[in-house]
Amino acid sequence: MILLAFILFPLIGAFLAWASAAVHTSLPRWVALLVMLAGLILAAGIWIQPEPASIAGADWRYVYHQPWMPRFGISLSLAMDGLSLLMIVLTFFLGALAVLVSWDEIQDRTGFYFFNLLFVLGGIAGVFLVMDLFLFYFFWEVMLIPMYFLIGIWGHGHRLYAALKFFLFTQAGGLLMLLSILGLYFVHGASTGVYTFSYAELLQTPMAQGTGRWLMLGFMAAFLVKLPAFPFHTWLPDAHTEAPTAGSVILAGLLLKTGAYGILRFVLPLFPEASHAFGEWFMLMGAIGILYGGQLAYAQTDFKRLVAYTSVSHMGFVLVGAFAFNELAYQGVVMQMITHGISTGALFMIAGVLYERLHTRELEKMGGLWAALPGLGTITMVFVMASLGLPGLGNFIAEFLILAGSWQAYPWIAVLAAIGLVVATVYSLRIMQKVFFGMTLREFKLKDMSLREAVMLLPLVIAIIWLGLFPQRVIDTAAKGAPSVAFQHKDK
Amino acid sequence: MISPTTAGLILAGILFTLGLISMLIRRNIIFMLVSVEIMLNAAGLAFIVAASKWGQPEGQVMFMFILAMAAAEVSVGLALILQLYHQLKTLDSDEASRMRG
Amino acid sequence: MSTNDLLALLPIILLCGASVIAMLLVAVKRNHRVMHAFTVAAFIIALLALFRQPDNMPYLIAPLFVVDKFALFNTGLILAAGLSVLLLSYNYFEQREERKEEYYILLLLATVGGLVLLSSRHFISLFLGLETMSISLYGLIAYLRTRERSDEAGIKYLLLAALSSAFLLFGMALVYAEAGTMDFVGIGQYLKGINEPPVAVVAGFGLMLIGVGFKLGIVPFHMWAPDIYEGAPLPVAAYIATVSKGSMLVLLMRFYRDVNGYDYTILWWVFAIIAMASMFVGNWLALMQRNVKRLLAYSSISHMGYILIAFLAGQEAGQEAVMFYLVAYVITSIGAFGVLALLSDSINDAEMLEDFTGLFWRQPWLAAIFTAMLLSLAGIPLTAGFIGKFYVVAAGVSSGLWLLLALLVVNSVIGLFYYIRLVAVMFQPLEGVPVRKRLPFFGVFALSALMVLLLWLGIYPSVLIAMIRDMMLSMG
Amino acid sequence: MEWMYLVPALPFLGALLLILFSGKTGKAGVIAIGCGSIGIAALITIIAGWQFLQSDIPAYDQHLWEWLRVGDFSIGMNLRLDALSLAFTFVITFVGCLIHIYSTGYMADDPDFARFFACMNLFVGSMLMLVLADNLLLMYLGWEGVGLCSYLLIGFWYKDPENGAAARKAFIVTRVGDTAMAIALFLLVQHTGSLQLSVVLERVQTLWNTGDPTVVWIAFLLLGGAVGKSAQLPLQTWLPDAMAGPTPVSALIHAATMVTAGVYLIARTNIIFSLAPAAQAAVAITGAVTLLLAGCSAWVQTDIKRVLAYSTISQIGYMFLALGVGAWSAAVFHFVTHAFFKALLFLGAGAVIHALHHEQDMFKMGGLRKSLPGVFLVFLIGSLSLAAIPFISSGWYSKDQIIWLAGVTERGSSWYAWAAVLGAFITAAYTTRMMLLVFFGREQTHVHHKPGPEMMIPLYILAICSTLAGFLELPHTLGHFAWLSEFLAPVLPAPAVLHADVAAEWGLQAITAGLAALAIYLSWRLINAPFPKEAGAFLRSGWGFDAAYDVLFVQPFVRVARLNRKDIVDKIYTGLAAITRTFHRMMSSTQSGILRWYVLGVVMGAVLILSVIIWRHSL
Repeated sequence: MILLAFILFPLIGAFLAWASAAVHTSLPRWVALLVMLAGLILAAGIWIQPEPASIAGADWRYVYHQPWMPRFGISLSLAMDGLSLLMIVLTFFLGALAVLVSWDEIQDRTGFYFFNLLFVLGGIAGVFLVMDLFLFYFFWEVMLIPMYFLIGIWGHGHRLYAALKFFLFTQAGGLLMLLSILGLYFVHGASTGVYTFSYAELLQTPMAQGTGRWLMLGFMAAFLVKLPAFPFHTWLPDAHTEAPTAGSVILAGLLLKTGAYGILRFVLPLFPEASHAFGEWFMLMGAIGILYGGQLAYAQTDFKRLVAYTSVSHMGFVLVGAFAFNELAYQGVVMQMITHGISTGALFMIAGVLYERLHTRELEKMGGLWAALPGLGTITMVFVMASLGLPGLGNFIAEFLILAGSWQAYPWIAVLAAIGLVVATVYSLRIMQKVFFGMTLREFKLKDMSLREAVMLLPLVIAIIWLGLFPQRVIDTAAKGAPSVAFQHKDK
Repeated sequence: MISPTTAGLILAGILFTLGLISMLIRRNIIFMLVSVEIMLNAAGLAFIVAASKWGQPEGQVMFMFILAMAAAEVSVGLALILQLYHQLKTLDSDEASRMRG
Repeated sequence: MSTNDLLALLPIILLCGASVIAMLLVAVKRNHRVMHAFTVAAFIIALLALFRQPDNMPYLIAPLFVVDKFALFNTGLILAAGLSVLLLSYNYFEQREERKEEYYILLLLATVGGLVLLSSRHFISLFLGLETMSISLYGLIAYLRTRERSDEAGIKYLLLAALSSAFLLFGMALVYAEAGTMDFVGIGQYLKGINEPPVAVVAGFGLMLIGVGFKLGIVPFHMWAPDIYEGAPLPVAAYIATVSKGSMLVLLMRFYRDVNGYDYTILWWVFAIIAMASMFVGNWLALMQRNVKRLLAYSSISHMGYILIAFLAGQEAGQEAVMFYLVAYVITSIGAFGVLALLSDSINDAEMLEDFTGLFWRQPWLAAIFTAMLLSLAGIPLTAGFIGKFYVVAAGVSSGLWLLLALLVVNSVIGLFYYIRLVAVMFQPLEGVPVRKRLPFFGVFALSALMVLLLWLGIYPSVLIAMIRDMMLSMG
Repeated sequence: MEWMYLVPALPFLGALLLILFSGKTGKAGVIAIGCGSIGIAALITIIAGWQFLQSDIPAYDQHLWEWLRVGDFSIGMNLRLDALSLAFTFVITFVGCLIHIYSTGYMADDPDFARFFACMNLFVGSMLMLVLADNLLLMYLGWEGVGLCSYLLIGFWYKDPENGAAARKAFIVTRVGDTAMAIALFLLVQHTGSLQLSVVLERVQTLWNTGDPTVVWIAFLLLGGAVGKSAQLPLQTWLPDAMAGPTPVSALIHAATMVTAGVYLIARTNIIFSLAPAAQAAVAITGAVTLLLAGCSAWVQTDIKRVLAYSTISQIGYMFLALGVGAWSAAVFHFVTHAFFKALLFLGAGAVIHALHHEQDMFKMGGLRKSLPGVFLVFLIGSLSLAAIPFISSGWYSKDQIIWLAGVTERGSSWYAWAAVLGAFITAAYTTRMMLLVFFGREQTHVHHKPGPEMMIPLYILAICSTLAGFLELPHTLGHFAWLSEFLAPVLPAPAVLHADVAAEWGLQAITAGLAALAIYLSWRLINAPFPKEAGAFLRSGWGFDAAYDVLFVQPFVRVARLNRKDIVDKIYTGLAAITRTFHRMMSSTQSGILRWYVLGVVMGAVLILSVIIWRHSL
């Protein structure tokens, strides 16, 4: 029941927010903020309290089950383990911040805006909780429409193009996944006689090698697009760049994570054989993504676009780690999902803050801002360092674990990925240089961070440092949710 | 030596094809209407032939219906053509192509 | 004819009677409101009549009709569709034509034709139903005499429909010549009797397919669709898109099952090719289309393609999928056309993309409904269209039509493009203060009902699914 | 000793406070926090060191908290105080403290006073983490941390893009080395399943026997990290540019402490290197070559700080040479003395530059021995050490030990020794040149204000230290006294000397001294002698490494970036879209609206279907 709350809070809140706009235009944001905080407190509460005895053999902390479409064996079944718990916490944490981000940025049609914002978050929460493949696809698609509106209505210049591109890419991947889900459904039904979409049931589906591989590729199609992995990443720069700040934060911080989550939760456990078979190729794909994304990030002159490409590069690590099949890498991936969410989200917020002051995202038009904005500069420095993987910050833990793990699987790929660290240094430092250091083009008279901006940025700073110095809490939580297959060292 | 049924069907087929061709080559709407009628009657003929083969009444019944339907069609059609002529001042079907793309 | 026979055919008989009375009403006094009310009443009564049915299903009325759950369900569907079209029509015609009354008579007659098709099991009844519907459609399409596009559409439809029915008839004749019987089951038995069907029969089927395909508006018999949709009054367009296509599809299913057409790989392939062609051609044509009416026409072509995939999947899953998709499609199409109808003013219809700019900020509720309809057409969750597409894909996967499904995926992505583009237009911020125009109660009510239905089916389809299943199982 | 965690903690705390209250606290507050934290840290170090010397434990471990544990792989936030780390910690805190005090004068009129001290504290903290870490991952943390601070401080005057470029160069070049080091860590994790130094070093011996390829790889990769940080070939290019930072920074980071991190790393992991002869030889050769090349470059510089920078590279080359021949403690010894006299030289140079209003070109100086006698005195002491003048300079004791051991240890060779001797000659030469140009000859730029006490006192202290530090170790020729090596013995094994021959050592020392004297004489005579231009330019540019790297790595990357700014991959998708649109155009042309055309469509369909059916049927 408590799990249902995580999905219903945002959804109901969405309608409340919309309705409340009729009363007063500034009411929706309060509604949204309250909803998000409530969810955050609930999630944090679950996290803090000691782990309950695992339910039904598996390591589920909570489960909820309710039949929905018996004809297809579809049921509204939710479950939460360490992994999903972490993701839920992240969702509501970033969600609350996203609301704060939009506080002043969004002035028109606030009601509908926050409706969409909360709806996306509800969909994401659903994706992280559902244990029924049909339902998973359902939420997977539900996220898209409101996200489309967020980008398409409140975005910048080429918003329609970006939103459409985002939508088409994800939809294409999603439909392929749908084919695979159904394929799995019928394969399972044919072999066992039980037609169901239940994750637990489908786990032990006996299937021919070829079938398994094709189905796995279908799933991967969706997740690779969402991740996004090279060469399916081209929707991301446009979407991230054109979206309003909150949109970028949610895209980078949460939507991309659904792809990673999908790989960990579904692809690896459902198709161990296929995952092992293709593992090396996906890792290679990830490594290429790391380098390619880095190169493009360096080439950009638009702040948000640059950060967008860094996401491509960072999510490459996820792909590398997910298919390394050992606990180090797995923990690294979980860590990367969280830390990337925080650090990139923060960078987008910073971009937003700068945009509110300078009304440009062009790096060439910035420079020498440190004199004007030392506070913001310091915070930016923290996250720039995080994105280049400076020890002591969360991202380092993630990248170290992933690389150490993947080294044991395929050293040469790990080396490629490690080169990514150098590239990361190159483009990350470029941000600092272009924005805060160097010549001041015109003497900016800007006020440093306002209280609201400090309130939305400092938690992120604290979080990233906390993750860098005390990651153990997260690692312990995630350990239970780890798919056992993720630990099988491949016998070479 | 082909059976009378087959022969009849072939005749119907020829009629049908003639109607079809004339419908393709005629631009005057009225003539197109006429050629459709020919095709319908060809179909009717085919029914008659079939019915006579089996010695059943259904074929003839069907033919009746076809005639009735053809009549109705012609009446409605002519009315419409009249309307169209008022607007286009021509019966050239190719002129009636204001909706495209 | 026994009372049971009459009971079984009650809906048809009622509508026939209604049409006669309607003529008399017109003769007595022209009054749009009365006329409308009367027709609505007639439809409602016909719907109610569905519940007074003989118990021994399927009920055979030799040789022309059979009334079974399948027929009943679709009768209900068609009547409901007709009813909602009616509700949308009143305002539309009120502000246009001076002689509105005959419209209702024609609508009644067309519906009668459709109902006949649904329960016909014989070439003759098939032909009768088809022609009754077509001929009244000529009138309906060309109803707005003052608009030249209207009668251009009418004449086009007339000639092409006649052409197609000529093909259909010739095909029937060929089959009859070989089989010696005109009722479906008989033909089926005849085909069972002989191991290899003679070329004439298969060719006959092929020719009949042309007639059917024309009504369904599938490639390559689709070309009329956009022009007719554009030229016809909006309610009529909705009617063609749903009632005529729906009844024809039902007939096709019944016929195909009775003659167990799934045994003929040739026909299967013909249908498969047609399905692929319809999907692609429909979507490609719609891609950059700026006229919403035409866009909907093209999209309906591609949707027929999707339905055909389910149809080809065969088995019970396939049949169920077709039925469910049909229901979803009917709701969605009427909804979409309905929105257009409500937005149209007395001079011209709201059909160009520009007419929808910033609609969401002018008419939020209408825009929301239209968005829901479009998303349903695109197959996005929370709408019936999603479940429908899911059902189709499921059917396809279960019988392993991977190629067709792959194409379906490609096409739904293409389709998404133009649906979303339309949505985007509606949400464009518009400059200046929006001018709100009053909306007729009935229309809004009907549309809202449709949307509720759409969402309900999208979120909790189990009821409908169960119904369809039970119906299909009863057919065996 | 239980307060040990405060040693790194205090500087971090100071840095944190300075960042949080940047600008709120006045200059006095900044000084109090900045110097205070370091000072206390230094005190604690001395106390801890004293206790450590009293107790006879080999090492004192302090467990703070568990950093991360995945499965059976676990890393703790643990500090380890042993002889080696104590030596480094002492130097870092002590010299660091002095330099902080000096900076209060040097940076007095800089608007970003607070930021400067924040970064300096951050640096000291990270450096202490580096040396106190008991596991390689924590060391890596410090390792990267100092890199960050070096970046921040080189680019401290951010307004000038030049400085920014230099800072980025420093960070990126060292990052290349760090990546190699990281890979070494992965290898260790894979094979030893741990990164805790004690565990690793102990397992390494059981895992591999000498010369095993894996361990050689590890050693080489570690070396990669070391050369990056310590600015040895081939990654030395960043250090000269790093002089863009304020002079105290150069003194602390780029002379005394950070750049010797590589030395520390190799000394720490000496067991691994002694298992990998090839790698150790590489270390020695790197050192030898570097000290020669850098020496030559130093010889022709015009900027006083660049002279010192190149000389630093060259001196660290000596340390590497020592490590390479297994003379671990000798390397550390040279590190200590070098820390003192090079810091002294830099600060002295800083005083000069400060006095001459940020003039760094030596040819614009001259005759300063009268105007700045104090500075001249300390600078002279420093130079004597650098030039390794026998008996009276600490530099001589440490460097001579290296030269001697380079020849006689089992891993050593006479080539190394001769290279070192030659290096000594060059060193003496460029030191003298620098002295002459700066302090002798006629005055060219007027001194506009003399350094205050807060700058001079640290100089004096350092001067004393850089004289006395030499007596920690006396060569065999002077009644062999080896306090430092014995102190370090538990961590660093004594060099395996093959043929200890006092006579030979005398001879070598004589030669070295003679060459030094000769160098001084020559440079004094030839100070104004013309020098071949191209050669000069070539050497001045550091043997053209920068140009080479620019062509090999930088340009290609930048070119690719410029070419592929708009993500070519995207072309695939836009292409697909274009194709679809073409189909749309083709299709919509069929919808001509002409009736007969539609009829034709139907007919075509009919023909198609029929022909298909009949064809298939006839088969």
